[in-house]
Amino acid sequence: MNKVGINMKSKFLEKLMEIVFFISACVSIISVILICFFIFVNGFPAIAEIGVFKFLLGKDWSPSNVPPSFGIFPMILGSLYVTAGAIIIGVPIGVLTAIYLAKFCPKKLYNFLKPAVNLMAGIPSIVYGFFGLVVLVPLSKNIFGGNGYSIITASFLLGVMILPTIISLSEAAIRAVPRSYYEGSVALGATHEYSTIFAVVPAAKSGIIASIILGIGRAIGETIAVVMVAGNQARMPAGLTKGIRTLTANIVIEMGYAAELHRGALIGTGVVLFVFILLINGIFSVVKRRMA
Amino acid sequence: MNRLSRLSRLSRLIRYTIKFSAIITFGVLFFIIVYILVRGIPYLKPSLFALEYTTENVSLLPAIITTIIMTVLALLISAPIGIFTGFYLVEYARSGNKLVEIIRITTETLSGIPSIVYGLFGLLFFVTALGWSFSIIAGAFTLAIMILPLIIRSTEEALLTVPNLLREASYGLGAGKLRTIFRIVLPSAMPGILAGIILSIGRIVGETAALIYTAGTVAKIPENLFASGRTLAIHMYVLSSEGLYTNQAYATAVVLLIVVIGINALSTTISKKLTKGNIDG
Amino acid sequence: MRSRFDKELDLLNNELIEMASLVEKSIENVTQALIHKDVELAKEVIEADKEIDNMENNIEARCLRLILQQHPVARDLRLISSILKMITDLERIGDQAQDIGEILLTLSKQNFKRDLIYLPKMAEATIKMVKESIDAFVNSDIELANQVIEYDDVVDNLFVTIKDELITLIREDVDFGEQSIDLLMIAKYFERIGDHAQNIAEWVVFSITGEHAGERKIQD
Amino acid sequence: MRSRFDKELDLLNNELIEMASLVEKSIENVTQALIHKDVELAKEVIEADKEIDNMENNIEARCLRLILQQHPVARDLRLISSILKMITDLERIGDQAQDIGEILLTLSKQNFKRDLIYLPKMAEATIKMVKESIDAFVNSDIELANQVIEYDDVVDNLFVTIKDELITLIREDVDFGEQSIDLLMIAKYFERIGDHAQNIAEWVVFSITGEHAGERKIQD
Amino acid sequence: MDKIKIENLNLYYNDFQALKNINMSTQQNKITAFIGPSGCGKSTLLKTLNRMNDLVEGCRITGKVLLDNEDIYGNIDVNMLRKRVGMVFQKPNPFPMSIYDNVAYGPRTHGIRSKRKLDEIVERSLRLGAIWDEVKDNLNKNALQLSGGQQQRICIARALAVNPEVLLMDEPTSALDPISTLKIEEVIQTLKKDYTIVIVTHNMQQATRVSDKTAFFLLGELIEYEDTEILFSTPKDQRTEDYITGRFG
Amino acid sequence: MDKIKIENLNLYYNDFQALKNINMSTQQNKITAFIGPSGCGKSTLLKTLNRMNDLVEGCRITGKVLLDNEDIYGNIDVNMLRKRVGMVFQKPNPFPMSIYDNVAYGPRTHGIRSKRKLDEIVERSLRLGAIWDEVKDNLNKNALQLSGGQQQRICIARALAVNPEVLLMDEPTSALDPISTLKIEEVIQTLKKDYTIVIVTHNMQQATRVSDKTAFFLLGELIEYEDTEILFSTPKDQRTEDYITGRFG
Ligand SMILES: Nc1ncnc2c1ncn2[C@@H]1O[C@H](COP(=O)(O)OP(=O)(O)OP(=O)(O)O)[C@@H](O)[C@H]1O
Ligand SMILES: Nc1ncnc2c1ncn2[C@@H]1O[C@H](COP(=O)(O)OP(=O)(O)OP(=O)(O)O)[C@@H](O)[C@H]1O
Ligand SMILES: [Mg+2]
Ligand SMILES: [Mg+2]
Ligand SMILES: O=P([O-])([O-])[O-]
Repeated sequence: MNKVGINMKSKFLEKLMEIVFFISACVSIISVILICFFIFVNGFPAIAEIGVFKFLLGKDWSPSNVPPSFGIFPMILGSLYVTAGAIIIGVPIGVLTAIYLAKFCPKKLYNFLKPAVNLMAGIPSIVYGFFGLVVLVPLSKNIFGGNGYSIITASFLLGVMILPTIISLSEAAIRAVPRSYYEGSVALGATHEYSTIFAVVPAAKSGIIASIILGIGRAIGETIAVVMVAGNQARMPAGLTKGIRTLTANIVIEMGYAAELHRGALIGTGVVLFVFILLINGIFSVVKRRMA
Repeated sequence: MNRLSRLSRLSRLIRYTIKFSAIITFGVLFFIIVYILVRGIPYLKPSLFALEYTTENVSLLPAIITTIIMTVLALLISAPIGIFTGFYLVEYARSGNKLVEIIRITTETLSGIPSIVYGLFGLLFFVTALGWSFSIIAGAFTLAIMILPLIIRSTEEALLTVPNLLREASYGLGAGKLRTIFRIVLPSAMPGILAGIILSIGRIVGETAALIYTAGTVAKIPENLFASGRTLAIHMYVLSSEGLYTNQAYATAVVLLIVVIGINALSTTISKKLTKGNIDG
Repeated sequence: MRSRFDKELDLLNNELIEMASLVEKSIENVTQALIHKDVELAKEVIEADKEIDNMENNIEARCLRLILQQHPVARDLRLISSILKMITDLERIGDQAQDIGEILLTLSKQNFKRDLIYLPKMAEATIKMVKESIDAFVNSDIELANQVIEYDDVVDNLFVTIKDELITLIREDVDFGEQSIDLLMIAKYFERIGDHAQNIAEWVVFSITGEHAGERKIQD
Repeated sequence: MRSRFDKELDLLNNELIEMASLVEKSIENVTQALIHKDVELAKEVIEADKEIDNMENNIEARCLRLILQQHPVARDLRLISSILKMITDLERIGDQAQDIGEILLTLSKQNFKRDLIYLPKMAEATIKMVKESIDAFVNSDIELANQVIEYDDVVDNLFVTIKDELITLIREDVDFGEQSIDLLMIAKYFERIGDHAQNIAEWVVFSITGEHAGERKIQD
Repeated sequence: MDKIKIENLNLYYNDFQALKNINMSTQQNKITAFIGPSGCGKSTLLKTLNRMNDLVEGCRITGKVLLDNEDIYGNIDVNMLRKRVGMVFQKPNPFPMSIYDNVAYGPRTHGIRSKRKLDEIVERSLRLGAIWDEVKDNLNKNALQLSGGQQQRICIARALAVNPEVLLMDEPTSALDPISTLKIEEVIQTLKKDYTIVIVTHNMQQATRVSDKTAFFLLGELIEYEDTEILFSTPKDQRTEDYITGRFG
Repeated sequence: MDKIKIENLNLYYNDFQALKNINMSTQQNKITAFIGPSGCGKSTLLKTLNRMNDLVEGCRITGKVLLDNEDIYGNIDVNMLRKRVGMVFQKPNPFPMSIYDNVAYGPRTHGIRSKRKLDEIVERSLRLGAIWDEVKDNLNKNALQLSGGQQQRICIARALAVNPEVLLMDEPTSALDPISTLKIEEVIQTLKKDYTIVIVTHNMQQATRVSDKTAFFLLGELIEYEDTEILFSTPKDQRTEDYITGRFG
């Protein structure tokens, strides 16, 4: 009798909680729908009004001109340049550092360096940006000339900022490689270095690539730090030592005071950024599927 | 003889390259930290911690309090939803299920969206559409959505590391799903989930772009949830972009760094403490 | 599992001992029957052989099952394989007791012409051998086993003595011919029982040391 | 590993067949020696027994090693355990051939008083049994094995005939007593060889079917 | 009466038929062993006996499995079924909690709360699992700190604590060293008098040592089901013979 | 002459002495088996033979290990040593690359670049590993897609490709099913004529099947070292007897 009672009650609870869990699971779907909806609904009319080609490929961004001109091509290029620079600087160093941490680092030192990497990941971008502003900008001015706010400065800063992402994920991927690969190689008479590079790292390939892609995503999406060091001139890139404006910077700088079509154009910039990120995510999930 | 030296020459080259990279990475990191500490610590004056913000003292305290409120609020919204979603994905959904696919895609999408886009969305939805104007609550909801994928992901991963053997054992004893989840799976997954939550805190504390146009930049302790307020990160952004308070910005950077270091330390101790005893699984 | 195996080994041991004691009993009985010309006892011995054969089959099956199930090695394997062999010898001893019993049935129909002096002695000697070989097995007593192996010569010599005795007797009395053939048969059977006892003793040695005690006794 | 095991089993088989053919040879020889009163041949048989004993030891060791190493089951285990038993029988046949040889040595010193008619017949019959039991093993021929088992009755009957014959002869001639005892012994040996051949045939049946062909022959 | 009776059982994983028309039955207090090459469906069949295959996606069944003459795929409470038909897994899988809590988990699930009663059950189960003496002074120790063999005995005790009638074991010793294996086999032997046991093993020696009856499977079919001794000494099917003598494949 | 000779070998993991004064030697073209209960030091001793224990932190050695009369702990090139003394591990561990690249990995490491030569080595090694026929049409297939038993034979082939003199195997079949196990044992048998082989196994039956000599270890000590047949039929030490008959522990 009692048993049956327990069963009935627990059956009801089971069902109820399943529903609760299900509703929770739907929240993220709803969120994405809302985000898409609001960004696109507010962005598309403006893009349509400006004209898709004019908007995407237009080389002139002068919202306060009469008539205003809303071409974001310079910003698209800006984002791409800065990201490419960050990859060139960050990826080799990041991956090699990950290898160092996973396979070369003495244990005592590791206990110190690993938290350091975590710290690096945790440092807010505003702090990086501030550091760039007070250290890198003057430094770049001295070395490369110009006013210091430049593609190089931004690339370098972003390169540093994506290091922890690449290092942590790559290191995890390398560590996840079964020790047996390494032992198998060493047992064949290969050296530690040879075994690491030719047996262990290839086995972690997909994890490392995934880390790089994530790093790229982070670089494209980074806002505050770039704003503080890139100069933010809304013009076609004029050289590595010259300033530039990225898509993210465009939004954050002008959103505060923009209205009407200008505001729509900024949201449209967000749409473009959003699409970029979707593309990168798509690539990421393809890589991840390969990995499995 | 020759072969041997080829192998060892190659090995040496590899070793040097790797060490060189590591030196660069950690050199830069330590330079940043040391530089900021050296420049910032001298300006950590008591006046920075005054209850009231004025343009004279540029007090941090209101920002700190706002940050704490913001963190708690965002977590209160996000953590249960995220953890429950994890439960649903791992314990209930069958792998062929379309819904699961969709949820996976959406969480991945959410986690890739740049914070400035969250900021835009918050501005359009919470601030404008819902009419909450620049407010703590608008900021918190924006952040909650932003950290949701992090919590879902870490919950999911933590649940997945709980060996199926344990679930089977529980079902095999005639236990139902709920009991299995709460008595067997959750305790084992707790460290992973907590680690995810702590990471989220880190993100909230450091976030700028998503908050500028949702929570606003008012430098007072907010009176209620619908009042505007600035977190530490925004505070620093404002200080540094105004260009007048560089020294105070250094000091704020120190505080932020200390908070981040504290959070990191906390997360490692917690996960260590919780993993002790159930090493294997 | 070991404990189950040990239990099974114990059972096996016990069964072997039981079979051995049946066999002992049989040759004792047949000896008594011989001395006292006791037909009933002889019949009993003949009956008992069935039981002994049964036991052989059981023990053999048990040995094979243990080999199948337990994969014995070292001492265990030696023990089981020794037992597998010993039961053949025991069974043969049983057979021979039965054979003697059957001869006694015909003999007793006639009148015994004479009592042989040496035959009972020989019977006693073989009984001693069988008993001691079994004792050696039960107590894992290598020394005793070796004594049994030695002692077989005594029995062999007794057989030669009896044979000579009989030939003399035939010469003295032709009618004794038929009986003497039967008596010689009996002596021969005892001699063979001695051989089998010796074999058992040798298996005992093997099961303990893993080595065959010299070449096994091979002639009848 | 199976292929190694199969190789070992082949070796074992071959050794058994070799041993069996040695034993066959011995009883054939001893029969010839009996018929032709050939002392040399008798001596050869006595010699050959050593070889047979050796082979028995080897085969036994190989069987135990296979049990130890390969944990045979099913047919493999039956085969190995049958061989383990069959070699005992083969060895006994060898012994008995040797024993007959030894009697022939003494007999030939005297003059044979008479030629027995039935003894060579009996010898032939037992040779046939041994041969066929081995053939049955080689060809896994259950039918042949069963024939051998049947055929043992023929040999047993022959023994009774010979015994009666001898008793009559003793009555006719006292001096024949000693010789007749020896001849009876020889007949007895052949009868036992027949028994052992029957046993072999039964092991053949067991190794193929896993079942004992009725109760094994238990009386001598 | 048959404790378990399997009638015309077919099992599909999506399109793949993993079990083909299985018919067999097990008696009370007997140990049945399932043997066969990897992938022949041993584990699958075992899991059908307490419906653990319900947890497997895409798994579909036709035919009947009767426990005490009642179809377990009929209208019954699965949790109650699993209480009656306990299971021990290949890899020892104690919960990450104390030894006591591990064993008490099942009874608590089924509503037993009284401390005294739980104590009693825990002790009885641990004794049956032949692990009581080794852990009685350390019942609060985390079960994961025990050795593999001890863990597996804890798992057996845990399964016994809910007082099942049937005990299913899927290669319960394959993750253990030989000595622990012997210990477990011994436990299985002693459990026989109270339980009906079905054990999957890829170790034929183990099957010969512990089981009363043995079922040999090949590609989802039940090839031969016999007394263990008979199956291993005189198998009827050539495929069985080939497999047990290692001639297979 | 002894191929490997171990003299007064002691091995410590930090303070724990894992091997105690080991003395033994192995001849060319013989298969030596190490048996003993878990933790007795079998794997440890095996690893000392090609200095894989160098990879273990806190591991310290006294005594000598002579390979062809040369002390491998003396002044020698460890990589060359490991080329001469190959190793096959418990769990098959092919690299995540093609079958061809797996086998060619070792030769490439040691500087062989010629495609023709590599082809030759790969084929010869795969043949020796008794896996050539199964993979010859699929040399570009990822080795991880093979079954466990095939993977293990690939690993054996990989070890053979650098042309070692000695082959060490640490429980090479413990992760495999019985049929794959038999195949590997067969390979080991055929390799015997060209290599000196040392194999660790917790499976005593395997030791009796494949090895010429067997060494029994207990708590880091070498208790008995004998011809396999003798050790398993008439062991001299009571502890050996207890272990092999399962009376241990
Ligand atoms: N969840 C599943 N989905 C699809 N096929 C499965 C699933 N589980 C098992 N199978 C397939 O069913 C067959 C039987 O599997 P099962 O696990 O019962 O084999 P087994 O006899 O227990 O083998 P092993 O000895 O390797 O444990 C195999 O061919 C397997 O590939
Ligand atoms: N890296 C290590 N550090 C400390 N102790 C170790 C280490 N490796 C092994 N040991 C200890 O050394 C002893 C021997 O270990 P080893 O691995 O050689 O045992 P084994 O005989 O191979 O056992 P198994 O059959 O379980 O593989 C064990 O007591 C083990 O705990
Ligand atoms: Mg299975
Ligand atoms: Mg080991
Ligand atoms: O009893 P046997 O026939 O072997 O002397």
